Amino acid sequence: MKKVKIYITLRESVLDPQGQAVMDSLHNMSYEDVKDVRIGKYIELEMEDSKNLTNRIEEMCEKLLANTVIENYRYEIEEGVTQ
Amino acid sequence: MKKVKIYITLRESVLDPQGQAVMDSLHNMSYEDVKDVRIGKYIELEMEDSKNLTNRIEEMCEKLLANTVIENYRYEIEEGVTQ
Amino acid sequence: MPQLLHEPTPEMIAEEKIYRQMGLADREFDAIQELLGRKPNYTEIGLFSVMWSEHCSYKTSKPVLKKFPSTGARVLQGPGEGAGVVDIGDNQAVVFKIESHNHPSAIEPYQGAATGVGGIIRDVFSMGARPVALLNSLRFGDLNQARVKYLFEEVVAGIAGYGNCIGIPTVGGEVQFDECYNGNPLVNAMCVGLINHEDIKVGQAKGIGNTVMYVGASTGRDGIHGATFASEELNEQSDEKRPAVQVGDPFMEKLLLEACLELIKNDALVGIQDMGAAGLTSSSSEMASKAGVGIHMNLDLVPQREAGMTPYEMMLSESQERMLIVVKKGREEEIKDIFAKWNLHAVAIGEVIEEKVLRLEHKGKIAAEVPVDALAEEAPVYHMPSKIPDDYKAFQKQPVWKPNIQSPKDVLLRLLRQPTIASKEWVYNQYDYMVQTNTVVSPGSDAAVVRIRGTKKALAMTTDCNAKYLLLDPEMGCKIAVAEAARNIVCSGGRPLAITDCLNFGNPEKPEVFWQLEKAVEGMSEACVELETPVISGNVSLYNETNQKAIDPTPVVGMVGLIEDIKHMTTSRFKQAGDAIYVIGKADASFEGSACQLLLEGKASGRAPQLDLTVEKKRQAQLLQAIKKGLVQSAHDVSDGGLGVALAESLIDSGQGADIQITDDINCELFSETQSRFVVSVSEDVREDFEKIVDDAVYLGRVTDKPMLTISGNDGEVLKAEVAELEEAWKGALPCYMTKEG
Amino acid sequence: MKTAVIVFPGSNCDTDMYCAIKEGLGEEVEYVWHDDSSLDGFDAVMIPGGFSYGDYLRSGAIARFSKIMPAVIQAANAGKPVLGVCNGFQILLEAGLLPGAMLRNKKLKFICKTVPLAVENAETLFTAGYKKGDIIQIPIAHGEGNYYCDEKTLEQLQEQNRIVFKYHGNNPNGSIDNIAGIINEKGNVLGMMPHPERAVDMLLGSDDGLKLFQSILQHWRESHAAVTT
Ligand SMILES: Nc1ncnc2c1ncn2[C@@H]1O[C@H](COP(=O)(O)OP(=O)(O)O)[C@@H](O)[C@H]1O
Ligand SMILES: [Mg+2]
Repeated sequence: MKKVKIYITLRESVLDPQGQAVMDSLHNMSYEDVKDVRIGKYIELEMEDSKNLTNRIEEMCEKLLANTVIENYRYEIEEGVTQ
Repeated sequence: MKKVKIYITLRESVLDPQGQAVMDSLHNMSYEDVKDVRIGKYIELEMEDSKNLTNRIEEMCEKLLANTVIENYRYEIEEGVTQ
Repeated sequence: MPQLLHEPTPEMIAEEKIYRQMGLADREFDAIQELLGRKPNYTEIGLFSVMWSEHCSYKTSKPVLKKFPSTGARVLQGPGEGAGVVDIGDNQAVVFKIESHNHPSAIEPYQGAATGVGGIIRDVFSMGARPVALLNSLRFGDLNQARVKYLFEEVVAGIAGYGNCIGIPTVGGEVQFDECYNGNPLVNAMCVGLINHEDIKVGQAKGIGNTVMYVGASTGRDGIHGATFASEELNEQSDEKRPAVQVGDPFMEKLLLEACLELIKNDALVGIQDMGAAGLTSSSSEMASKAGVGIHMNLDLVPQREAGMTPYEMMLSESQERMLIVVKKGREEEIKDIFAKWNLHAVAIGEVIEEKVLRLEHKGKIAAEVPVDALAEEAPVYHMPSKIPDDYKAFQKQPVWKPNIQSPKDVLLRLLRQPTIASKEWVYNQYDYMVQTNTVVSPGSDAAVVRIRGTKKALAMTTDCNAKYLLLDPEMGCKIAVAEAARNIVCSGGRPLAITDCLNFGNPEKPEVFWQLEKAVEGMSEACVELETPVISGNVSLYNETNQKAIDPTPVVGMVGLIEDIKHMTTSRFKQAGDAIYVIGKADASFEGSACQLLLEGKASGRAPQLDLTVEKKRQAQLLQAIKKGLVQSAHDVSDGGLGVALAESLIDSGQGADIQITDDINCELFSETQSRFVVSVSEDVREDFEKIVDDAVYLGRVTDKPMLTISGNDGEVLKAEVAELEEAWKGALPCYMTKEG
Repeated sequence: MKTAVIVFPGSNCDTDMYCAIKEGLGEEVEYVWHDDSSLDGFDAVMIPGGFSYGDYLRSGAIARFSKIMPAVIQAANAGKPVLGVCNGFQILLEAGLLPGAMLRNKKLKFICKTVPLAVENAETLFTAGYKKGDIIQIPIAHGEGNYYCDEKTLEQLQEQNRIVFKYHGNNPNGSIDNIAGIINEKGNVLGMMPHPERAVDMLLGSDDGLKLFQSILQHWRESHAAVTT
């Protein structure tokens, strides 16, 4: 078993209204030292190991998990719990 | 400047409807080797460095960024771009 | 003119024909040189490229659009402003417009649809009106395809995401499916607003010396070249243009909406226009051109989201949720205070000047200087060649087609399962159609009805278009689209007031496509004159093609009607056992382009159903009269699928059944799409009164308390179905497609 | 009775709530801006639905830090009726005035439709006008209405009879124990996902929500009479 950690972030030039609203709120709460906020997704998969694991992960990201029109993704593979 | 990476995940005991739906779709797309999917948030902050940085980060997480009734958080601090 | 680092020089632009990449033709570039008396720099050519795109200039459709009847006793504002305005009495007016967001939705369906909704809302509140309802008209390809499902799912989510958040109810619309939209979905959004006469605002930059202010979200590099992009065909390279995707922020727009509605009460406001397609460029040059003045702007003052933006980028950005306003000099602080209350910035970025130019200052230098009329008024106009398509000639000669139907029940059930006919609950249950608590007829009847608080009045609204009829005969098909919209309004108890239209067509450079456009507009104009519903606003979306193949011509009609007294409001469901059921108008064999033909033959062919506008008008007037006299329990127009489908729709959710006798040709009566027909139920005691008013009413049978539809012909029973069975077919279809993986 | 309707940036059912009280109930009502810090002089507080602060991050998460919230908490502590509907319920959860949290709807889609609710507790100041077991028709309109709490909290809610409304028949969002609305221990803070303010006029399809507002008024009259006599 593998644990796959996937990070999905908005492309740099794409507006992040959510991050903006959170930053405004943090400023109001007097965390003015926060200069930028970007909010993305963090996905954890439990997967069976296989030879073409990285291929499969990338495929899943491209097809379903990330919206590559506006998002980027990266991932890490770790040993998972054996079941 | 520091770059703070915050990972917010649903607590183990909390059902994750979104993760469930994504897993169902993956299975339908014949990624049956995926055994579990959990979806969380990934937040990146640009912050000014300060002595009590970790305190401030934990405060922000507890108060606003995570809802500890249902979510856990962890974070990493990296060197950010100096402006 | 100075030139920025890395940008091509005016000479390079001319020699290397760089303007071509921006969608300008050689002769257009020559015309620009002539207008300026010199070679344009990069920023300037950018301004022209967006302003002279089809999307902003209507350069090929303008000559055709002139034919529309756009005036009338009630019309307070016709086409040309953010939205049209129609008087509804008591010093109130209704404001509405429809707009397409087809191309952005094909690339990024969620954001494309969301920003389409955001844009049309701004058009309405920039007139000073409070938006009270949203509608939409959607077309997708074959729902068996995974990509089509994805587009459908995401477009609906995008519309919901924006409309629900901003708190304007999405009360109606239509969704149809056909292979011709496989690679090119249509996403048309309509917004309806209410206004008091004295609050009507226009986009004009009057008063030399007045201040130009920028309000709303800051500017990023979003959607640069969105307007030219919307004027090109989709092809493999469209993916390359991905950075052009704009992201909507409905929360920001909600703040902007409330702030602007406060702003319009302030007499310091001179003009207001939303920054839609071609953003800062079109808003500034159009406001100046309309007022016969110029505008000087200092681009350093434009709020920017990203570092190092060039004048070119700022002027062409299509960042959402922004407005340009002109205010009286010296009153800027008041304006800033209004926006500050809503956590928004209002920034003075320029002034109105006498010289009729758009002058842009950047980092102490003049980055561009262009006559405003050259950008707005003097854009080229093309009279495209038109040619009758061979298909059309063949269709006209085709003999009448009649289906051979063994089991009417089987055909009816299959029709009810067609995604185009099936219940759209799956769609509209994702829309908050109740917020503002004025929606008195929710989605699912003919037209939606929104009451006007504090009065007895209500507004009925609908969007309609059956593109298959237009494929067979664009002129007839477009008349039918207007007539059908009007039928929906009348069935709800309203009098049609006016329409807005969205002309979705293929590439107009193809003479056959241009012919479709011309004929459709002729048909629409004729119907609008006859039914007294002027065209008060609209939008054109051309180049809807994938891999050279055009969509069926799809001129969507958005219509608003006035219900003078809410007690006249009528819905399509049968109400009470014992009521008499009538159909207004007899059927003939009009199966060409019908749902029945599509189902049984797989495609439409032949002569489109014929529409007699005089008959149409008479029947609508009589039905409305009967409704207003309180003689009608339910009314529903006969459209897609014919009388059989209309009966089923009147039964489902009514808790009733119906016993129907048909003495004419059963298949014709049940499945033909003969025009100008209605299914009406009337309580027993007023039948005589009803028949006296409605000439062409044919008695069909009765509403019963057993939830069963039985239809008999001269030789006995021909169809018997439990209402539950009809409901299962009709309501189950879309959820079934959407849970099954493609 | 004088009622406050709190308006956050992004609230969009504020007007509906206002009209329900003004026209439906015929009582005095005022909007209170999120930036204000006092609710003095108000007898009841309504937190309406909508998308406060865009509902970014989590529904209600940002609104909970508005300037007005300490005053809302104060009013709650003082025993004044506080009603949070939809987004208002989410804000009450985030503010800790009610236990638990909201997850996205089980099917992940926004749902708007009128649903049947069962009145589980008709002895609160909000529900005295109903009878236990009444089935009422009230609209829902939300994307994150899947109420969640841990086992212990659920047991507590059940034991203390604090589940006020449950979805009857189909559970539209997957909420635990079919919960549609809960009340605090003291019985003066009610949070519910369905919108009673959208059901105050038969013209809108149902007036089953009116009794909720009437109950609040009735309670106010009684307690007021008790004080003055
Ligand atoms: N995209 C949509 N959004 C909201 N409501 C819709 C949508 N599509 C269809 N509806 C609603 O479903 C009902 C039936 O639509 P339709 O079949 O197009 O009606 P008709 O044939 O009478 O014009 C109408 O009330 C319509 O408003
Ligand atoms: Mg209809």
